[in-house]
Amino acid sequence: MTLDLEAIRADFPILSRVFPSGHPLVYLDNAATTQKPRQVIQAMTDYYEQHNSNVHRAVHTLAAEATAAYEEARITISDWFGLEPHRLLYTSGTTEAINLCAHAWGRSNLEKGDVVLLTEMEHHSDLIPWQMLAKDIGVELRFVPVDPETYTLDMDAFEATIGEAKFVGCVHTSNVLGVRNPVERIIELAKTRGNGGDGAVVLLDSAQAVAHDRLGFDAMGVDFAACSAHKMCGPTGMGALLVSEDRIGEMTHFLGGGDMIEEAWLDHATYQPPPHRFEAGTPKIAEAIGWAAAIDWLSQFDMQEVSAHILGLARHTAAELKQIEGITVYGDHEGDLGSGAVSFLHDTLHSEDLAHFLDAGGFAVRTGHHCAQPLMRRLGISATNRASFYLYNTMEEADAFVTHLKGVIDRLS
Amino acid sequence: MTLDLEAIRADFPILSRVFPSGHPLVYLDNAATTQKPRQVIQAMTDYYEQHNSNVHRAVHTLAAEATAAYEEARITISDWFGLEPHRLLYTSGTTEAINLCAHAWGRSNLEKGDVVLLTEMEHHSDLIPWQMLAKDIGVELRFVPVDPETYTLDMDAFEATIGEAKFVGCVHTSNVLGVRNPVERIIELAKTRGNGGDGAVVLLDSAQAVAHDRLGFDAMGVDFAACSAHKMCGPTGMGALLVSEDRIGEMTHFLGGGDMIEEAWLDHATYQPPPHRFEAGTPKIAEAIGWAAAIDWLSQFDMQEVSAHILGLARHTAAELKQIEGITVYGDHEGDLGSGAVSFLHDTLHSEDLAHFLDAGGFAVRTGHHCAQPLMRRLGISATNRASFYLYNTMEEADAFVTHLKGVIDRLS
Amino acid sequence: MDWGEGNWPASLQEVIDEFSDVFDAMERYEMLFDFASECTPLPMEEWCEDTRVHGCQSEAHVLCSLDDDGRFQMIGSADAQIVQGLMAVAQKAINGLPPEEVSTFPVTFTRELGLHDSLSPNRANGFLNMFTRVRQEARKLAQGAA
Amino acid sequence: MDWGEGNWPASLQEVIDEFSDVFDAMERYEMLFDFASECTPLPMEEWCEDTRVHGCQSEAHVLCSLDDDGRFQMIGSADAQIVQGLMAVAQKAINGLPPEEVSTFPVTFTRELGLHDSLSPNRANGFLNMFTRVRQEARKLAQGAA
Ligand SMILES: Cc1ncc(COP(=O)(O)O)c(C=O)c1O
Ligand SMILES: Cc1ncc(COP(=O)(O)O)c(C=O)c1O
Repeated sequence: MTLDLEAIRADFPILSRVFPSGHPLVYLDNAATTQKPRQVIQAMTDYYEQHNSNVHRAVHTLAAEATAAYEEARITISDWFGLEPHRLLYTSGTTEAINLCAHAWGRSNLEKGDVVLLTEMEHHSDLIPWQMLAKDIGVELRFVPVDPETYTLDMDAFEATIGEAKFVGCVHTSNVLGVRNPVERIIELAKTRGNGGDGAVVLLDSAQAVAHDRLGFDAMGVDFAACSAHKMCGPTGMGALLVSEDRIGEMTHFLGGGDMIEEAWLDHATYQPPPHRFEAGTPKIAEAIGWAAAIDWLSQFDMQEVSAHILGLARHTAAELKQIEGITVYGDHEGDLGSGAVSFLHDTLHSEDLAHFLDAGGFAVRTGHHCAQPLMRRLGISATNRASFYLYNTMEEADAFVTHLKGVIDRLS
Repeated sequence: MTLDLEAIRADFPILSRVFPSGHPLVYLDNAATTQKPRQVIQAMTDYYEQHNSNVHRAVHTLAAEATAAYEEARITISDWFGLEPHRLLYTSGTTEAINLCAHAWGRSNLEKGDVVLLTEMEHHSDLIPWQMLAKDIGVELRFVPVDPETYTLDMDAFEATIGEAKFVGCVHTSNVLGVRNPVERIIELAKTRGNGGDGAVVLLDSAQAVAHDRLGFDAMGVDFAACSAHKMCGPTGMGALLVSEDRIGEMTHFLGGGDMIEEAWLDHATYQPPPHRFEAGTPKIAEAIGWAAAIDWLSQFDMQEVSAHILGLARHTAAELKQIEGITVYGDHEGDLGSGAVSFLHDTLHSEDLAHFLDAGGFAVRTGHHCAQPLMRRLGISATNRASFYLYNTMEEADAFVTHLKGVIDRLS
Repeated sequence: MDWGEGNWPASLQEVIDEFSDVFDAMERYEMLFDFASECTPLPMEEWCEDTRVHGCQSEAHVLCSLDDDGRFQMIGSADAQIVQGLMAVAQKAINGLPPEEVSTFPVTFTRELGLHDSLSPNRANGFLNMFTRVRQEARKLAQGAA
Repeated sequence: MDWGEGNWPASLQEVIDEFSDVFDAMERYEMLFDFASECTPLPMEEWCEDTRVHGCQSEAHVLCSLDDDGRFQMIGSADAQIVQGLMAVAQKAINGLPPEEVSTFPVTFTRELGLHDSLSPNRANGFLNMFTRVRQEARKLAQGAA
């Protein structure tokens, strides 16, 4: 069975958009955010039109409906990722999820001098929270280098340092290079040799991973994973921190307020058990429902097939781009593992100008440092153009993109 | 001009809902969350169907459209509340806004021994973040008592303590009692006599206030105000911290990650100026657009008229309830200031049972401690039933509610 | 025994029959209120953290034990009448059964009272939490007894 | 002078006329690229934090001053050609004007180049930030000169 792209595309209203220039939208900015199928939009509309109410402590019908939908969404999402619902903590996205980890776990389980091992490939969202923690409590940050020739993590350096690390934060799949890191090996090394053999705690920044991978969270043996709904057909303002059985009990608290409280007095309070302890305030109700609808929609597909399709488009595009004189492709797209992101640069045409001319042809690509400036520096550049594919993209789009790009370069460089 | 309730109600799809029992929905749980007009739902749908893209660093058309819509939303919302856009910091709601204040301002501007003056009327969301701050940095919490006879803040106690307070956190309008506190006087006393005459910093928990009041933030001379979109016809997962010109420069940072970064190195980073410094990660794009649509929708009305309508319903209902034997109404609804919330209890019928029978008639009221347990304790109770009105509620609904309530009590008590 | 629809303990079936004679939802609730007073209560002096059911809107307490014949016994009290009424019905349903049977007793019996529309298990959260707790205690008692 | 549509400085009008002869959007951009090379550049040695335009995707630097006659002069460089091309056009538009006039010069002149569809001020964020910065500096220079 192969993906029925026509049927898939028909589910996405935005994909039929045609610009005033007459060019149809070719959306190749999926690593930034994916589009939403009508089923997701409709689920949120239905909620607002029929069931909207604040949740929990529900006595009236609407509140009961909203609570049921909200908590059932948690079950749908946690089933998808392979963990128990109470260990899926809703956040506004990957960034807040990593901050939640740093605050609710990091602050109470790490101390001055503890080594936090990150990589040079991290998105700022998996860097700045740890810089803040370093400043606040004195943990020491170390970094696994990226080899600028192979575009991969220097696993020798990882092995050399892991023994001293108490915590490892690593991007599962790079948003710039499209590479999927050897996360199984990273987890294994961390667990067997980390922290002097006692095992290091591992967080995977899975923002890009969830677009093409169900994770299998508990089976991986990882401690934390952070992700965003908007990168997998879900709404904005939504995401989660996934937490292992071992770690959930070690987490204290983060934001304080309504809904996370069991009982409050003026001078102290007791908190709810997880997940609600970590979800202060009126929750993101419509967003949770929308995310679950996205997962319901994705559930009709075999994710390996989806992943193969996305990777096929990226690999084809990368190969074509390498044929174009003056173009450098960043990242190795030959292997079997990776995502739909293809970063490239032209040697004379500025990335911003190039993006502009691609846009004039209807092609939406992202341009900039992709919130990964340390990686950019390691690669000796300050930005890339990045085309990133998703399950609704077609080979025709990939080819049209390459053709248009060639035309722009011929004309302007 | 009076409000055209028929036209208003026609904008809210959920208000035509009829339950299987044959009873139409009478939604009286507006203090928990308000319903959304179709214009708000449509604005978010349009965004997802036509313009969805990640924002900022926008080169392609969709990204530019999304960025423009997102930042224009900030202008719409900040105009409504009367402050400059860069001082309106998006959060997921009131709760996160108060936590943002406690982290980004509190932690760097308060120190051990500083007095933080709160009130017994606070929602947990304006209590727990300060309890956490007290635990973490040793500020001292004090509380303005509530007079259980008049249901108002003991302003003598406020005056007696304000001189020692460096920070005041106060609920603008109580979600339990419906009372609007004398915030002008509180601000004036804090500014002239707070902190030994140097002036105390004031935060208003405006979650309930925004339903019936535009605030006029800069004109009030207050330092911080926190609010949620979902309490004023906007979407879930959205809110803001409003910050004065004086305080914005004193705020450090809170969550770290993408979008709040100017430039990042492995070991340090520089941050964007406000507002983006305080908004890490992919923003709540659809939510911002939905909130702005809610404000556009509200803009067609004279808010004083709206407020008078809501208060009229509450006052009428409170008066009727007081006539019913066995019913106690909490809060004074005779004055000119207040919101649509009417809390009450029957002396023998348990609040949960009562709510259940109200629900059986289609009447949605909230039941419980309303996340204000210290206030409950002061009132000597553990919960109330709360009917809360909004601009789409009618006098007929209020009367039907009272009639049904009487019937339930006659039958069951 | 495999309890469930069509096969309920006689004492529960009696209650179900009583409810099935009544067509008006409101009247059924009145009946439930009446049942509340038939509940074998847990005296207030014995309320403590251990007996408290968490996740109830209302205050609810239960105490589970085995009688001399090793049969399950639950007593309890709640300040909300609906919960206490359901507790009374639950007593008729499960008290006197072997604890293993209680540990898997279907919560769906509440549906048979015809309160379903307005009282799905999801709605009557308090009762659901109470009954889940009772089943857990039955499991423990069954293991202790085995 | 009240600059705006229908009333542009002669040197700018010349550029506008040149653009208006071309119908193909792509060709207009090629023209803009050509203009980029006509920009009076700010030598790289003089790039510093003070000259840097923030909020540009690309690296962009400008230096504003008054000539001996008190007329405004802006020189600048950007690594993106589109921004540098627009800078060149901006030089034709504002260099030589009294600084007060520059401080209120309408940014809408870019529309007249017929790039509007794909280059609204909102889109060409980099240029907008650059031009806003230039107007601010012109205001300061005007005040200093007054
Ligand atoms: C007075 C008051 N403060 C704070 C909150 C918390 O708002 P949210 O749950 O939207 O964060 C609420 C609403 O529940 C409220 O009524
Ligand atoms: C690898 C990676 N990490 C973290 C993030 C941050 O995700 P969000 O912006 O949704 O919080 C992103 C996406 O921008 C990403 O690609």
